Amino acid sequence: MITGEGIVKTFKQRGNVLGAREVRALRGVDFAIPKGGAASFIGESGCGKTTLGRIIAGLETYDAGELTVDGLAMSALKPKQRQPHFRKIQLIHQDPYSALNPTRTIHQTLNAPLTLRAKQTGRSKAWIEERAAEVLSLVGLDPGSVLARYPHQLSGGMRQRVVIARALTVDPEMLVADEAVSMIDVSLRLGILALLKDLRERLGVAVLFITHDVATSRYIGDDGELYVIYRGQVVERGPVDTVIADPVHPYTQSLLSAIPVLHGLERPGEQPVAPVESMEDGQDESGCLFAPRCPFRGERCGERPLLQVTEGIAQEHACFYPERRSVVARPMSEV
Amino acid sequence: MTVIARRLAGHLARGIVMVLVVATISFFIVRNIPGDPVAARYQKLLEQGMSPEAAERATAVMYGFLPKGTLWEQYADYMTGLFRFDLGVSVTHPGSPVTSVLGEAAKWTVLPVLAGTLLSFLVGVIMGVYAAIKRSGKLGDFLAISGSLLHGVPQYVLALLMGAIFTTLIPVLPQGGTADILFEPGFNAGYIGSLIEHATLPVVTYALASYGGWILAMKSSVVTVLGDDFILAAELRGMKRTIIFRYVARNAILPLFTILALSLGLLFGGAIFIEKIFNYPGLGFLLIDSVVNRDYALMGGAFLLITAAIIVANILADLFYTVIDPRVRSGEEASA
Amino acid sequence: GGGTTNQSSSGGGGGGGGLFTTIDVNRPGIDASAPANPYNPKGNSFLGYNAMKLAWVKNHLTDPNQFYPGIAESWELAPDNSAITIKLQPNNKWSDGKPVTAEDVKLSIGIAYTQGSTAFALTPGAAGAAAEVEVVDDKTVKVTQDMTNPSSKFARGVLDTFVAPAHIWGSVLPTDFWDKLKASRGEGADAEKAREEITALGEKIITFAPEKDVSAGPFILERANPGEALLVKNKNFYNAASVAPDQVKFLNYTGNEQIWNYLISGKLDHAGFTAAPADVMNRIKQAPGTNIIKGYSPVAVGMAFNQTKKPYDNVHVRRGLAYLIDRAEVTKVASPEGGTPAVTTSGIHQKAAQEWLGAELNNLEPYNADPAKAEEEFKAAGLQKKDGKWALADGSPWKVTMTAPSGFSDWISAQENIKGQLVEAGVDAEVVTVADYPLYLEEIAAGKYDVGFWLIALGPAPYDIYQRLYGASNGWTNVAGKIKHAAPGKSGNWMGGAEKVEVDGTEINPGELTGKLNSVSAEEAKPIMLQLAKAANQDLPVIQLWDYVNTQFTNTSRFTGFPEQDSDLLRLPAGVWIQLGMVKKSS
Amino acid sequence: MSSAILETTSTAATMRRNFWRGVWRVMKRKPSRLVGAVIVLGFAFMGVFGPMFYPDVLPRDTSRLYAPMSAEHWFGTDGQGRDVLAQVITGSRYVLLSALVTAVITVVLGTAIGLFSGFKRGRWDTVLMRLTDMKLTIPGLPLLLVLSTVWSFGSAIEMGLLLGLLGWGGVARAVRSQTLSLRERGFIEAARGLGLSTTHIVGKELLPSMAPYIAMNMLIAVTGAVYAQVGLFFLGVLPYEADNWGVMLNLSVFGGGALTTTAALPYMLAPLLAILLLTLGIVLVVDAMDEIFNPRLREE
Amino acid sequence: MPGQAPGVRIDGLTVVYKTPAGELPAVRDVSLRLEPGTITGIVGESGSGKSTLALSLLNAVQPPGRIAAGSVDIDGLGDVVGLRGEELRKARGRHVGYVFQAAQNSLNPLKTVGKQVLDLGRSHGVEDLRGLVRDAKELLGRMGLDGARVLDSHQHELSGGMRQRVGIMLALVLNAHLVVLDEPTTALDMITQANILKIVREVHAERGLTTLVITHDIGVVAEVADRLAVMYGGRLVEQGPTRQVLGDPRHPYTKGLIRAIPRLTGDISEARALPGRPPTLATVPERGCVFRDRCELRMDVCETDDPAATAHGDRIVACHAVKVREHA
Ligand SMILES: Nc1ncnc2c1ncn2[C@@H]1O[C@H](COP(=O)(O)OP(=O)(O)OP(=O)(O)O)[C@@H](O)[C@H]1O
Ligand SMILES: Nc1ncnc2c1ncn2[C@@H]1O[C@H](COP(=O)(O)OP(=O)(O)OP(=O)(O)O)[C@@H](O)[C@H]1O
Ligand SMILES: [Mg+2]
Ligand SMILES: [Mg+2]
Repeated sequence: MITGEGIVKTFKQRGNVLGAREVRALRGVDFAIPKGGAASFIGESGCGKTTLGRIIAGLETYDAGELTVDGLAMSALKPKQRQPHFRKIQLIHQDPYSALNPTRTIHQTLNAPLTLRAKQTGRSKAWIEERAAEVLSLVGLDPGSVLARYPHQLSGGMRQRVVIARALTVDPEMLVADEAVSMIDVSLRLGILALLKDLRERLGVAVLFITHDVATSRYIGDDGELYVIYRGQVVERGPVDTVIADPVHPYTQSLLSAIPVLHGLERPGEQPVAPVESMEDGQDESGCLFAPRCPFRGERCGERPLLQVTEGIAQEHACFYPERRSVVARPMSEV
Repeated sequence: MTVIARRLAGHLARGIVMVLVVATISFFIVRNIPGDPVAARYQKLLEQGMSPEAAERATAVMYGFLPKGTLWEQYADYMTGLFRFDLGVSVTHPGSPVTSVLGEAAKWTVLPVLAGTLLSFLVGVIMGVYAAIKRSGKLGDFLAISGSLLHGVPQYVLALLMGAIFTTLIPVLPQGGTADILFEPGFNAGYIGSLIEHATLPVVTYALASYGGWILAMKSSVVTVLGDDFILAAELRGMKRTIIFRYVARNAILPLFTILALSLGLLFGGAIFIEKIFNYPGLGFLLIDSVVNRDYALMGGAFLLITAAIIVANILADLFYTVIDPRVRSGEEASA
Repeated sequence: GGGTTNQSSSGGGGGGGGLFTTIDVNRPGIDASAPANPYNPKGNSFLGYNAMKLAWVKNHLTDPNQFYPGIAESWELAPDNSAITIKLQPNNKWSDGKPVTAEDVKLSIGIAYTQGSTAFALTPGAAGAAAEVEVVDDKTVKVTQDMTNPSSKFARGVLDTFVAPAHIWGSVLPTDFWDKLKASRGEGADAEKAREEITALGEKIITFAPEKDVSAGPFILERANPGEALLVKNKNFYNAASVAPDQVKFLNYTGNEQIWNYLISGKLDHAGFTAAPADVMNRIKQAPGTNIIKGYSPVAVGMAFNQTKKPYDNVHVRRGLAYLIDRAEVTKVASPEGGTPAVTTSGIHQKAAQEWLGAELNNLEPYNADPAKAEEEFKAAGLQKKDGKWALADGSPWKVTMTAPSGFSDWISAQENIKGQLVEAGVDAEVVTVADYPLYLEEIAAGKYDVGFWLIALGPAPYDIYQRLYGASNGWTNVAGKIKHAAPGKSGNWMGGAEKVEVDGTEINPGELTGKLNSVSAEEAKPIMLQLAKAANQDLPVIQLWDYVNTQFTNTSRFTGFPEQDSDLLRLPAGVWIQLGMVKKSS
Repeated sequence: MSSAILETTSTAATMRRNFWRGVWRVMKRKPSRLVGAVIVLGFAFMGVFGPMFYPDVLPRDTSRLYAPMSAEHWFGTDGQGRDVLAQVITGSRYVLLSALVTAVITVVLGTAIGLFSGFKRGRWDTVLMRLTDMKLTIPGLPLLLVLSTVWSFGSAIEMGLLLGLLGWGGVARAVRSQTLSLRERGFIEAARGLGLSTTHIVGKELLPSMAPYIAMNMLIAVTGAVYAQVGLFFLGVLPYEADNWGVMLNLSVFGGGALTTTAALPYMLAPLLAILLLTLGIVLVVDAMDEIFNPRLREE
Repeated sequence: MPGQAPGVRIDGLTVVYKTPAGELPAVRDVSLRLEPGTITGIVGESGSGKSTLALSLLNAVQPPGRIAAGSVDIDGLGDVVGLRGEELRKARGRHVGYVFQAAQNSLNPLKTVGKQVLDLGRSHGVEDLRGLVRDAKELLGRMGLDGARVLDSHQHELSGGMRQRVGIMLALVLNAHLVVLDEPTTALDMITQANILKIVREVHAERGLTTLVITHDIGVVAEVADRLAVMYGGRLVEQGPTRQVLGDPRHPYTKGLIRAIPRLTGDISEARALPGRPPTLATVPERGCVFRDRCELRMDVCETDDPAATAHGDRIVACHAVKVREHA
């Protein structure tokens, strides 16, 4: 079980004597991912998804709030003590090519963490070789043909599988997949998504899926939760299918409306929401962060809404005027 | 413009610290030099046939020009002097403050090196564009390899070769000196002609030595820009060749201007070998001379001046960049 | 003063021009901003041109007291050397029209005290110091010597003095200067303080910058740049009528190769002594009008031993080495034009040695290269030869480590050549250099080197000749006429020779004998010189390698009347030749 | 599982063979690069074995000082009547050895500092980079000139040491920026996430990726060091060293009049040519390395 | 003067790149028709030759590539493949507007957008530069931007979506009626993408353009294109009206591709990835069908013969299996 409470992260861009620029990447994010569970973070570019993922994987520090791994508050621990906990949370990078060292073969890449593990648990060399082949098989690769290769000799999909295999060498409890399929050819994406889902089912690994493509978030399991993030804040949260089918936050609705409709296979939603175009600079920091772009802006929007549960709505949301709108396209066959 | 002001403030603070550090380092290095300038002078006088006692007494006077007091007192004096642009008194040029000796020599370094730098910059940039455009051909290869070679070869090799050619084999150019004394200094054809005649070898050699660097830098810069998407985009929009060339040139030359500004920092110390080989009385020459003569004050001063010039050039280069590049100007940090 | 220049006369072409081009070899690097001040080492004051001395010292083989007139027209030396009376040129004027007077001379002598000259020394008891300076009349000055520690070079010390115009320089000395000088004569704290004050004035004088050049010499400084200096004729000079050139151009030089180039291109009318390799010399000789004058130069170079170090403490080792080294070859390689191989190693320049020693010179062992004798000597020293290599008596390896200051290319060449010769003879050798001359001097004096090169035979004064062998560097110091000896390794005694040496069966103290040379007459000096020559030749504190030859270059295309070979004018600047009226325009 | 290992090694061997074949192809494409490699190897051979062909003290022939070029003396003789070519060859060891020392120190120090700085970031980075900036700002040659007066250069190693201590700035800066950019590459982060040791990350992940780059820097450092020391010897600010290229230049110009007459010209030209040739060789080899190690071109 | 909405006929186009392994075709024997006034979409995975094809429309394939065979006939221009020098340059921008794949970086970083518009005008001999700027401002305003401000801005002062709109403006400002958009929305986020697509559609209609949109995202094509062409390994494997192709794909690759799209609604268990991996220049088979390695309908003939593109009504499909089925 991994939970976060009010996680805040502000980047100070290195300035000079007279001042630094601040980027508020996360403004108090709460989340909870149960053992073997699944969650997706979606949102526009720059909303803080990667930052959150990296914090969860222990690769980035946070400024306020608390991250709890299996009941242990991480901020209370020394960096050295934190490490074994964070090792259970493995990050899968967006770019599978840069995630693999081009000068090392897959064999070498897998061996390094396995050797470490073998040393810790007192296992033999043979185990290392065995295990390397095993994790490769787990991700659907043929160890015989892959082990001796260099990353550039593999396709994008294979590379991403290797990356996942490498994460599996440490028996993680959770995989944080940051846009894990966005750089993979369309025809192969589903393969990776299916693999993640399969790993969940077979190994009980929790998956945190970070994406800007809402559709992919469905593929890690129907028990998954969806977190919609806007400018460092969670604006809507609920079971994946609920949020997709009945979004209540205007931002979620805009996001879903923007997804292209496969004319010929689907018909568009009836009430699409288009956000009011606004300049990106000079962003307003007071009140509801989405208000300047919100077509349904009301009087209360001068205040900052908190994530809340309101009556008649299944999911949590951060909007003073929540309303279900049918925005997503439906398959032709459904009607 | 606040960006510039902010940068300037930071730079100045750092620059001053740097100058002080260098001054301190050079002070302590120089004071630890073994060997005694007075003894050296004494033996020189002997060689010139002066009797030993006379030589001894003649050199005794020079003690007056040596710094006095403990090392720390000397240091304090030196550093406070620094703030008044007082670098002490030279032993080999008694009676002239170091600053004026440096000033005289700087004159003869700055102009030729400036001329040489600009000349090589001009030619190098043009050839660099050629080398980039013809990079897959024989001409490009030749330009690139010759550029690397000229860039790679140390200055003194070029200077010696130039010297061998133009003073030994075909002795057409004067070797050493600044101008024929018979010409009244001033703005007259004779004097300026003589100045140019004397400066030709150093300037051309310096230009040749730095030309390689420019051609390489420009070539790689142009190649980079040519690969940039906006150039292809301009082409696809049907922009005229001349306009595209201007796009390439402006974008490619931008980083070179910074290097140019930086290399101007070498104005003062950039031509040590050339000055030595062509006996041109500039700062580099003065530095060697002061080293050989154990002239503490002069050596320290020359070294400090050379370093300070580089620091100033660094600052100017950065500010310059801030001014000419709209990306930096608007406060967006250029990714280094 | 000074007129406008004739710009068309640049370059130096054309016959019989009014421009005399020369180079001041003693002073590389013209400092364009330096004052026209003869006391300033970088000053734009050129000896014999716009800087004048009372008289000009002749380049005599043995007599230090022979002069050509300068500011002084004539002089009279008391028979006992106790006083000199100087008569100034009667018609001499400064370039600004003021006459040159005895007061100018007195002021100049005052300045000389601050600068530490031989005759005008502040140190009590210094040899050959003046006791009194007296202005006899407007054109006459009398200087008496302090006879407690007299020197045969007294006259030289007095006459070899710059003369500066009192109306320009008067301010550099305080009004009570002469009282202070008197006060400085005694012993005690007051005297010491006075001496310090006077020495401190030296600094002020060196930095003094007259607004314009006022000279009593044949020329005045017109202008200077870092490459050249221009002087124009001084119409007020006493012998102006005989001064041929209208202008003098001084070329700067910073490396000898520049002088060579100028000479090859026939640019220079005169250049002082410059060593040049053979091929360069040939090219210079081929330049039209080139004329090379050679003459006596009272310096020799010796390979000096640190006798505190083994095995150089053994005279047989030193002799063995002397027999091994072919000095002719060394000279040929190192200084083919600037030196002649030393015939003996007497410590005296070959030319002067003939005068001092006469026929006795031929009786000195010449140490001609002779490996057999060398072997004998080494054996006598107890050295062993193993596998063709000489080792020390205890069997440990022996390597002759010769040190030279870097930049002294002739010394290094010589050492390289000696190294080659020694290695061939089975003596291991190496050449080590130190960064520069000051360091070399400091370290050799500290006794850090086994073997190094050392300038000797600084004539013509007999005392100066041997002072380099049996002086401070070998333990003897002369304070107020008293000779003291310090033990090897102490007080700068790095040579570490024996205090007494046996010559012809009698033991002598070479240091004391050297000290005596200071005050005795030439005739009295001769037997002492012989004794010392024998001592030096037998005991070999140094192996004299070559005697320097003064090689001057002139070019007769534009001017004639230069000194002959071996002339006693050779070591004087060409400015003196000009002012004496020797140099004429060629037709 | 041993079969897997076997297969791995054999494939690795193939990879290596492919690499060498790639090298050969790059070399062959421009024959000048082969020339470069031959030159560099030639110099290495000269430095190692050259002096063995000559006696410790070269024979001199005082009847032939500054002899012109001839079949017997390809580059004539010097002022001592010694063969100039022999001096260039025997002198190469000092020059190349100290250059190698310099290059090693430069690269090792530069890499270590750059790696540390780029890897640790934070305060250490700031401090080290300020230091590096400072080092880079202080002009090298003038500093060397001033230092030459305090430092006595006993041996080639010592010379190389000083030059190395002065030269690491550029490499440190470059390695740091490489490290920073590699750090951004996911595989370093992944290694940290897997709990791999810093030693592993630096030694096995970072360094190999930078190895070609470092090797190129090393070659360039070699030339830089050769220039610096030959230059200092040429200026005569360093103690004389028999059979040294810089000393040869110094003696030919200031003693032999190479810039005045033609007699000593071959004496000066020989070391100059040696430097030119070495530069050419290294330029060509670096050009080839650039292509061999360029990841874009490495992907076949 | 460019005519209204030109038609384009690409015939037998082959484009090769010179590689260490020789000249390899990135586009092979492609024939395609762009009907006047329509939006045609080309989809294909990375490396399938989409950009190369698009560049061929301007005869602008960059070295080491070259058009090896075929023709590109544009109404009012003729065969572009034969155009050279000034003629070609004038055609670019004036007749054919091109919106660059990386429109993010398609602007000169040192010049303001306005200045670049002027440069464009000068390049094409526009006399009324003032009018041109006015047009530019109008176009930008049409796309929801503050024209004056944008013209006065440097590239780095604009957001991704704004840059892309500036790219479209530059393609249209000279009144080109054939517009090629190469990956117009890659690297933009969802909402911006929707916005750009809307603009493309509207501007297309308003100005009467012939438009070619190239993308790897079927959704984008589905959103804007009238006709759809699918590229694989340098070949056009299927083309036809968008709805028809999406609703009833014929070519096994098209089928697989559509099945592999993660969908927002509906049964997720139907979705499946294609096995194998897309070919690269080096791995594209020299002979035979390019898709056969991943094809479940592979037959022997696929190994040896390149399937010809055959028309099936409105649809053109290049597959042996489809032909067999049709005949059957
Ligand atoms: N190391 C950093 N230094 C400064 N700012 C940063 C840093 N990392 C991220 N940011 C800023 O924090 C914000 C959130 O970034 P983050 O990468 O988490 O977004 P994201 O949602 O992952 O976006 P994308 O979809 O583009 O990947 C952005 O504005 C980004 O510029
Ligand atoms: N300059 C080049 N040299 C060699 N091969 C090239 C070059 N440019 C493209 N190619 C190759 O040609 C093929 C087609 O490239 P192209 O850019 O047209 O593909 P694309 O479909 O646009 O891909 P993407 O979706 O990545 O933009 C690719 O296999 C690519 O590797
Ligand atoms: Mg991200
Ligand atoms: Mg493309």
